[in-house]
Amino acid sequence: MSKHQRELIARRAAWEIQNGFYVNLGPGIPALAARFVPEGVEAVLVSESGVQGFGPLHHEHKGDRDLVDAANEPVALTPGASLFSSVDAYAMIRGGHLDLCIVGGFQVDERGNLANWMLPGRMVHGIGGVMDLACGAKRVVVAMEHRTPAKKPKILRNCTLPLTGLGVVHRVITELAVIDVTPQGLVLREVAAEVSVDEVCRETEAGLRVDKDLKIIQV
Amino acid sequence: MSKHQRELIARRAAWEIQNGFYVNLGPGIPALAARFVPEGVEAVLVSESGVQGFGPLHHEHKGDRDLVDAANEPVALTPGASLFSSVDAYAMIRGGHLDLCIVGGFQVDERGNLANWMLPGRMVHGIGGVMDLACGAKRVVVAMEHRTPAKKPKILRNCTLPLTGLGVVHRVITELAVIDVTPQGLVLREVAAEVSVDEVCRETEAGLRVDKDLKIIQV
Amino acid sequence: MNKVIPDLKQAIADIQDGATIMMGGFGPCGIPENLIQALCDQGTRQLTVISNNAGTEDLGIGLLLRNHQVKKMIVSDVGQNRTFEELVRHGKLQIEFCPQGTLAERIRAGGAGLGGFYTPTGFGTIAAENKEARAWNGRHYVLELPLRAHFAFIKARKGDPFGNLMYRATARNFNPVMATAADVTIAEVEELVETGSLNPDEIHTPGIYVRRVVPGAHNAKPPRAEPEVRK
Amino acid sequence: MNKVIPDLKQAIADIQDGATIMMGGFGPCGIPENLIQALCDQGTRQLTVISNNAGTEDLGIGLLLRNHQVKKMIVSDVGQNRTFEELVRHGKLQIEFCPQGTLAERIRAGGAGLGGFYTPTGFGTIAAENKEARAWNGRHYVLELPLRAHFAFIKARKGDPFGNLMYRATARNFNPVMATAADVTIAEVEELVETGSLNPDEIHTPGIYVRRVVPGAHNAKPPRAEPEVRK
Repeated sequence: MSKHQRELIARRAAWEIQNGFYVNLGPGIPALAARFVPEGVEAVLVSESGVQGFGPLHHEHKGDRDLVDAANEPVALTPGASLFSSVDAYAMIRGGHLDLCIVGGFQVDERGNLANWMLPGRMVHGIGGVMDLACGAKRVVVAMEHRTPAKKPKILRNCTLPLTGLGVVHRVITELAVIDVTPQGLVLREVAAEVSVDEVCRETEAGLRVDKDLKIIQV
Repeated sequence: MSKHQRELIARRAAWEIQNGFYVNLGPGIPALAARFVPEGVEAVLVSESGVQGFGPLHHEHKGDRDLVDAANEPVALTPGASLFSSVDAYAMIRGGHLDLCIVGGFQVDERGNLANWMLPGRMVHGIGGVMDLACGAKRVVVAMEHRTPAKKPKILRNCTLPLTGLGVVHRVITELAVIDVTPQGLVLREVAAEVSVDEVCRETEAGLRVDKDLKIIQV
Repeated sequence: MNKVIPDLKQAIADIQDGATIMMGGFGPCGIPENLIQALCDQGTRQLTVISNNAGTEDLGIGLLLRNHQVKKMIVSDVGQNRTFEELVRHGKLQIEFCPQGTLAERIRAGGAGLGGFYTPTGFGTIAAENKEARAWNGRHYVLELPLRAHFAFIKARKGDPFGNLMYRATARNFNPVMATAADVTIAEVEELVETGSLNPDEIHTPGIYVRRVVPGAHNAKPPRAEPEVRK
Repeated sequence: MNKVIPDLKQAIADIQDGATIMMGGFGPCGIPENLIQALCDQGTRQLTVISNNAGTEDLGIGLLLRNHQVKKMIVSDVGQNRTFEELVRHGKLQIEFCPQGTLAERIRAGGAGLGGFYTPTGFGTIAAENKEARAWNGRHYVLELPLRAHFAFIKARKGDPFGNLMYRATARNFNPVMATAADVTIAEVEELVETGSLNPDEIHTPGIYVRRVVPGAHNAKPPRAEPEVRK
């Protein structure tokens, strides 16, 4: 996966962030999306570390040991910020108060099941906040590469890895496509420029219906 | 019930308050006990209105509309006070963090059941905090008159009024006696000066065992 | 982000007959009196009100009761309120009483996305009637379910345009938890301050919970700097 | 009321082998590092540690792991920690993983006297294995049970002799909830202030929850006045 492709996914994911939204961004590609929030969109980043209203540090600032995001990276507060405990952070997350959560993914399937916390053969280091986020946010968008590093599909009929959440995903954004989870199964809404529908279908194990208003991904 | 007798009960109840205790006092006689805390005993009053560390207003101060106790009476903060929400107040109360709660009572029975919120024929105005307090404090002491205004016993074999809590009472303090609830039933620990054990038993429906170290109530 | 609606009337205009509304307050403290007055003026009816108490005859929810706007109350302790008594006596008001801590916790569960919880409070009393019970380690618990509302009326000491709120003394009470458990939370603030002027560590209600901020036109109490502290 | 114990060693002297201890901290923030160091020095073993994470090799719980003092961890996310990996691989450390929000809520239930609660988190995943499930309104929930401990190690920015605590920024994290859920809560404070100098409205942990207050001898981070606020 090239840096360029990751950035393309992040750029498209950033379009999911609407004005006035409270948003949680997972590590990796989702966190990248913060850089590409469309002009004029004012959104508030919320972290399970216990802060809402933060952003990247100015590069001249070396950070504050007491203030990190969920990836333990130092951040800066933005005006209107507030701070709270972990209990309150998760009450907020689980209680449906986040408008949007963008997470990474290992696998997504036709019913919106998500697997993104445990890989076979790797030691498990924990669950963290992703199960709460996946089941608590009003809208869950997965931003991930379309295929595994071994070029296997990640959008499947059924997830085979241990699940993070059952039927939690609303939309998947990859370098090839934007796909929605609907009660009738997966619907292809957008394809990347210079990518054919056939190619997306080939790289996707799950069945895809094609939106009659199919669009080209704009980033 | 004379004012003098109510004060006697409150004076004895105040001896239950030990140094370092966090204490909740119900309205009526229990609240009176705050005036008689023994010298040298430093205790912190906790109210379900969301404050710990308060006391009566100085008489020259007319009170602060934003600061009341559970009876909606204006109070003053004492040094070391802290303020919190109702959710936090009841987490504290229910979670066993109060060392002592002194409440009034309509009836107490042999198994420590308590009735103190609902009288027959009277309109019910609510439950309030008393059920949480009764089941949550480390120690629940009932401070009440020994008999009803109609001179009926209030310490019974079985409560007949709607209960506040099941098996919650540790000790009952009246103008006649101090009685403990034990797994073997009620035990008479102290009698008022110039009151005989026989008189206490006569005024008590429940069976009473007499402590072999029976004492005279000191107030 | 600017959630300020200067006009009380406009702030509650979308509340319709039959709505469920949470209202903060404990005794005389922290009552969203301006929002309640606006709701009286608007005349919205058949309301379900979730509240710790019912105000007095002339303050808070008492006004709505007197106006016959309330169909049902889920409440802990109404205190002495003659209007309330008469409405109940004449079958014009449905009441569901909750122990105060259970009321707070049910609202919290509603705001925190929990399905239900087991509390020891009220086990063996009529407050637990028709509710499931369960024991762990010899202790008995009652299953209680979450509460949510269409709207929450919140009273705060200070608020900023992001909806961040701070409360004062025991005027905090049910306000922060109710702010979390409604589809639309409307906060009236005694003082509207600029974004960035509240210390983020000291904010009681983060802005995410608040949809609208209204400066309270009138406050029953004079705002004071500090409560008395006895030395 | 004076809960101050000036000496770290004395503050933890009654912790015995086999104790269960909660320890605050999220990433590098709000770790009760001085109490943990004292526990390393004391050499207490067979501990069960309840914590969000496992520190790093040289900070926080990592030190206890390296010292083979921990028998079991109830934890959300240990991150990259080689000592941890080796202990698990060799069967020398039992692990119970919890979703982070569930861990926080279980501790809260322990401190708030609740018997258990239903959370949607983890339903249908291995985090819900062997747990009761239940549905309301078409939504599925898992029954989770409270957590308590013999001791809690808390890190606060400021504390007074009554045990009232204030935290700073995301160093708050699990500290306030853990303070509520232990038989004995011990708080190390970066700054010990006089009783009455904290604003009662701004206290995060009321003193009732704290048994001992210890000034932290050493802080991995330089205390700073304010986090950066971008304009």
